[in-house]
Amino acid sequence: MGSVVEINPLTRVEGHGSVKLYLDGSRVERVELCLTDSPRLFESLLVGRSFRELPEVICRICSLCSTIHKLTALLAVEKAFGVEVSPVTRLTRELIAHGGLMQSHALHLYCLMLPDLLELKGVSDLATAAPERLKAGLAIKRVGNLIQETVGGRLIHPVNITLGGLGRRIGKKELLRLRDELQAILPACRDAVKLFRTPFPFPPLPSPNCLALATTAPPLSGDLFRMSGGGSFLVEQYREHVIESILPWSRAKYARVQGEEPTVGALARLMIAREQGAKGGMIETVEEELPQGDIRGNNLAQSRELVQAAERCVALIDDLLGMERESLGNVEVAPKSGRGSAACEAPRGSLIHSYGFDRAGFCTEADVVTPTSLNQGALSRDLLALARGMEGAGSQEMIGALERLIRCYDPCISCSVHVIKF
Amino acid sequence: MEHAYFKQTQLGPLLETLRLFGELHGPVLSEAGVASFAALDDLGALRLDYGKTRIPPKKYLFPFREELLQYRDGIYRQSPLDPPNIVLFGVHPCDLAAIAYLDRVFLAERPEPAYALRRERLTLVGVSCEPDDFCFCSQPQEGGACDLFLAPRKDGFQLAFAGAKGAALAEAARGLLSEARPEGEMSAPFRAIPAQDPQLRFSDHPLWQKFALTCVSCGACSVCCPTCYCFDLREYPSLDGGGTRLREWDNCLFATHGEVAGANFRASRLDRLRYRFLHKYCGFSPLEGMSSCVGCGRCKEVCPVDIDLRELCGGPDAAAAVPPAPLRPAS
Amino acid sequence: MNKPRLAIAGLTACSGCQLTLLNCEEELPEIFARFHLDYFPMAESFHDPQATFDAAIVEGALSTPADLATLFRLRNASRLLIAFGTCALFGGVAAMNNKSSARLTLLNGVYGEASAGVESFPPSPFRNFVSVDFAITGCPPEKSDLLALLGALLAGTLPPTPCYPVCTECRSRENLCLLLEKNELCLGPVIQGGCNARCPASGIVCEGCRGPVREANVAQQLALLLERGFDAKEIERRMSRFTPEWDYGQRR
Amino acid sequence: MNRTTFDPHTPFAATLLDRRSLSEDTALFSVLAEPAAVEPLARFLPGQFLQLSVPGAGEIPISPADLPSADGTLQLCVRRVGHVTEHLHRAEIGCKLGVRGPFGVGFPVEEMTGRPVLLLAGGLGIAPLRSLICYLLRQPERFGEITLMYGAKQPQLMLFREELSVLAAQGRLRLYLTVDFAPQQPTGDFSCAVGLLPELLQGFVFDAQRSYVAVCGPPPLYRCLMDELLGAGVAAERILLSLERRMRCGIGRCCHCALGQKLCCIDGPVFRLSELQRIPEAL
Ligand SMILES: Cc1cc2nc3c(=O)[nH]c(=O)nc-3n(C[C@H](O)[C@H](O)[C@H](O)COP(=O)(O)OP(=O)(O)OC[C@H]3O[C@@H](n4cnc5c(N)ncnc54)[C@H](O)[C@@H]3O)c2cc1C
Ligand code: SF4
Ligand code: SF4
Ligand code: SF4
Repeated sequence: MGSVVEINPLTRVEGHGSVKLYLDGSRVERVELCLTDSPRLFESLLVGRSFRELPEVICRICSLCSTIHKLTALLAVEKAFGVEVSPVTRLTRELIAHGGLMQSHALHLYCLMLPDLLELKGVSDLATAAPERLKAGLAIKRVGNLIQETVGGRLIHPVNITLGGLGRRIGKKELLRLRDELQAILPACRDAVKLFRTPFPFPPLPSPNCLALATTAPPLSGDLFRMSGGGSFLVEQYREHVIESILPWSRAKYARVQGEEPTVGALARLMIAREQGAKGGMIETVEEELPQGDIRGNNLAQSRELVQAAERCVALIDDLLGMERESLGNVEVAPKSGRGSAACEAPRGSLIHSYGFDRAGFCTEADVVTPTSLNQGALSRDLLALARGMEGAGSQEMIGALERLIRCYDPCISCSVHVIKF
Repeated sequence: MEHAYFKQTQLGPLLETLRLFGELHGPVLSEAGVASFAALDDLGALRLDYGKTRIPPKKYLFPFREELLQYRDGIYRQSPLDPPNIVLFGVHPCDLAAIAYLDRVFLAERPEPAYALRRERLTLVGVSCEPDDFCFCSQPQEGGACDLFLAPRKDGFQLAFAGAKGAALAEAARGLLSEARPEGEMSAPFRAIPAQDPQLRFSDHPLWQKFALTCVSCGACSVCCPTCYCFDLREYPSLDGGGTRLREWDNCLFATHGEVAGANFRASRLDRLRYRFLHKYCGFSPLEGMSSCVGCGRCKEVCPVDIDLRELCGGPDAAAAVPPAPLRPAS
Repeated sequence: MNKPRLAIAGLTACSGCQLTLLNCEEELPEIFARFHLDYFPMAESFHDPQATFDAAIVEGALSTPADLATLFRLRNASRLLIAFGTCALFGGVAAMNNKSSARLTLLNGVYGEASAGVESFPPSPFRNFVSVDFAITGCPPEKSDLLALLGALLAGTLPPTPCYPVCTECRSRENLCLLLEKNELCLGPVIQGGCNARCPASGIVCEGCRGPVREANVAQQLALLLERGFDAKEIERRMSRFTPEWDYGQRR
Repeated sequence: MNRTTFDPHTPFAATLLDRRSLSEDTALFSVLAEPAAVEPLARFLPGQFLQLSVPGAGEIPISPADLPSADGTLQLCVRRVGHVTEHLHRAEIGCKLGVRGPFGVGFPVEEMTGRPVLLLAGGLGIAPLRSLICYLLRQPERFGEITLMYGAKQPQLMLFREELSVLAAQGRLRLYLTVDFAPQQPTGDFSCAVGLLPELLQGFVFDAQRSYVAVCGPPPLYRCLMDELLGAGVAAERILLSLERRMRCGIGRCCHCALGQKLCCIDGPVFRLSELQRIPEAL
């Protein structure tokens, strides 16, 4: 007898989604992951808008990643028009990108994930069950946000980072304050690595095909993608390598890269870095803890990235303080017809923006490939593997495990449902 | 009133001396290029040729937004307030006159404790100025309430001081000063819009309709006016069961200004402009018959649609000489 | 003190309003202690479908039958319905082309042939369908506005909502006026303040994320911008970014 | 150093003692102010107002409906119309409130000594006039005849009617009641005229040359009544009106309550018609 177990809505993830598990007796036949956020059709909305408006509109795709969306859009537009920004701008942008990463990872780890580790139903129970841990996590998140607000002028949907430069330069006092705050939370970031070390006791999961920018953190943006196993391609040529299709049950597109279902995000960044020969504390901890290297290591990788980001921010601030005498150097952006593609490492993984413009700078086509649509295939695959590995378990137990697996991926559904066809 | 003279080269040392009396603030250019009064951490930032600041010195006495009261368990208390001593350097005569006006409002009967405390800790150093295109107080003058007043002279400044605070400042700076007899006008006539006939608010001047149609109610005119002081009080409960009552600058050109439950006593923009005219140029009880316009011209300068209520009563040309105001102590 | 029961949910939106709650890092422990977050899928698992609430704080515009069903359910289950953010209040970015393009065209642009299966209508604000008891504006909303609401809910009231335009706070911060002094297309005069003029304080024009201020003199703002040489189409595009429903003739 | 202790903005603490419903949306609140407030409250003159704070909601001006008692108990008759009043109506007995005041100019009771007094109340306007009635009745020998004409929309909305009828029956007050609408069914044993206050006034014979007239009610009422009163020969100086404006501070600073160049909070809320005739926007 066939039956269906449904998890609806998915909770403690950003956006709306559900999972359907099709069973035949106790045998798991298939798993459907539905990402069901209402479509907002950004790609269509952008067509006909001026290049100036584009980054301001597209950042509204998603609040958690608004900073990196805005940055990627700025880079894509600037690439289309051949604009090079000043060093002050570049460093300031990188600073806010790391701030965004810290706030996003801290939110995911401490508010959405930690309740799983402690068998709680949500963040509000943490306030009574583990108040100190919650506070430590919120302190990290607060500093990430402080960076975003100080540098971006607004907590979400930053305004101060603009085409060709910055609205205003971040003052010395503000930078010093950020540095103090960052240094104060570094110990908490290091504790996070211990806290999120233990993987869920799941049956073995498939090994991921990792995908990340070759120049991962820092500076969170780059021109070349690498895949585990040695594959690589240029961001500009992503269309030849990233093939998207629509699944009848989901509003997010499902992407294959070079024929594989890629995994992107903190873990992928780490693995790619390792393959490129990187060494150091971060790589080793993860190898030690997660010999099999499956997605359960993602949270650990995220917590390592918290440390890395905080340290990098301090370095960036020192660099910026050293450039106090240099001018802001905003660059005029003049439109011309053409196309620009850019990629960044968003907190959840590789993000690609690509826009075409007419001569006056009006957008003729827009394409956004988000980490969650890149991850969708791998996530479905892992869900099926996990469900099969747990065949015979009670449905509550199964649901619990599947939800946890989904949270390992830290999906961001709002972004994912707004990808364009071309 | 006493007079003295000091050399241009002594300006720096004089400013350093003033620091002994509190945080030194003065006109500077912000990063965006806006003249404003701010802390003079670095004396090099001082811009004595500043024209006028965007926001007048009223911000030191009556901040845009402040917490007035707190309540806990239903009992209201004054919010703690301990403003620093501030020496505000380089205030122009029109702004000094405006402070004198605000003093009348807030320090008269039932003095306002927050204002009084800030006022007490504020030392004012005036400086005479060159009028720009927007001001119409055409004669620089001293006056209003200030402790020291400077007037540029050949190679230096003539300095006048008044009151106990002024005397103490002069005493502290004695080594920098030399005796001087008043030279030139230290108290020229002050020109501002004189009190107007309240009936003018109902005049059939065509500008009334034009203004009512074009004012965008942005509020800039009154935010930037050195004598506008309407305020709103609002109460915000907090998460811990207590709460606060805030005071914030209000503006007579907003629809809510005359609104009561179920009605509005100044429902149209025209009504509200009339109110503004009446308040600015005719005065409300107990300052009835007194114009509060000190002629700084900020309202006209910041208005996006170039509204200048003064045109209703003959324009800046109507500005009349006000008898010389003697320098008087600050409080 | 009794603990109010809250529902926090999102419709067609970016989750930014809900994130604003989670961004109150310093106040969160206090909030968790004083409210029951009985329905908050973004951060809480397990909820009771029969639950009723003292307040439902809902972000997003309405653009699908599922959105409508959620909103109706929360409206019925909650004593107060709070429209949270510009999308809920005015339609927001998802609605910006409501006046200029048909929904189907937009859908086709994204999903191609598959768009036939997507049920979607032009994103609309709550007030087109249900009564709203209170609103917090902003894209994103201000933390302080949310905290004021939560404080007031605990006290059994709703917070006061001042209505002055962005310019008022902008002037009070002594910013350079981008409209008058740099001739940039700033919407400050007609946009609801309360953000402390964040954007002009960074040297960036107000893009209007908080929607129209009460009694905006829209016609005059339009005249002013035209006079300053901006193109009518550009003005309209900019003004409709968060609010498609401007009455360009309004002077009031 | 800190702010001075006396702050005209800081309310005295007060406790809500009792709430008695008078009509669907109006109730009489007994409020006990803290001992420190007794002395300022003792200076209260009918017609003056207090600023009443409801913690968490805000502050509103209210004219007490009776003279403050010696221990500082206040009678406040408040209609539920919005934010603050709603919260007050829902407040629990025993909860804390705040009061400041008394503020403003009340009725010129000295000047009214020895004169007949005609009181005209429309709707909730009875509240401030009731404190004047209480004042007058405490020293009946000091004033001439006291007449109250009170109009309400419907009989159910007529506040204090038993109490007023008792006073009338005792001969301490001449009482005329009128309602705008006749009820379908008479409510209880209560009967009164049907019609508007100005109509009632038309047939009324009184000593217009000597009387003081105190009027309180909704703004449209004033316009009709003024013509009647002036026509009857009452001098504008002796026609006293209590006006309502938006008030924030109550002490002449926030400037919301201006009528012409006068401020309702410090020059009023009781004005002479002769003053108001010079202010086009007043009535
Ligand atoms: C001299 C005088 C005497 C009066 N005497 C009486 C009387 O005896 N009995 C009586 O019933 N009425 C009396 N009134 C009228 C009474 O003051 C109003 O009915 C009352 O102010 C309505 O307040 P509300 O908040 O309930 O109404 P709303 O319409 O909700 O609000 C009225 C005002 O309060 C503001 N407000 C809303 N929320 C807040 C907040 N959180 N904090 C601060 N302000 C807020 C609003 O902006 C609005 O301006 C008198 C008025 C005056 C001027
Ligand atoms: S500055 Fe001009 S447009 Fe703005 S409120 Fe004042 S008069 Fe109106
Ligand atoms: S910059 Fe914009 S918001 Fe600021 S005053 Fe000018 S028009 Fe208003
Ligand atoms: S200045 Fe304008 S765009 Fe910026 S936050 Fe405020 S309302 Fe939004």
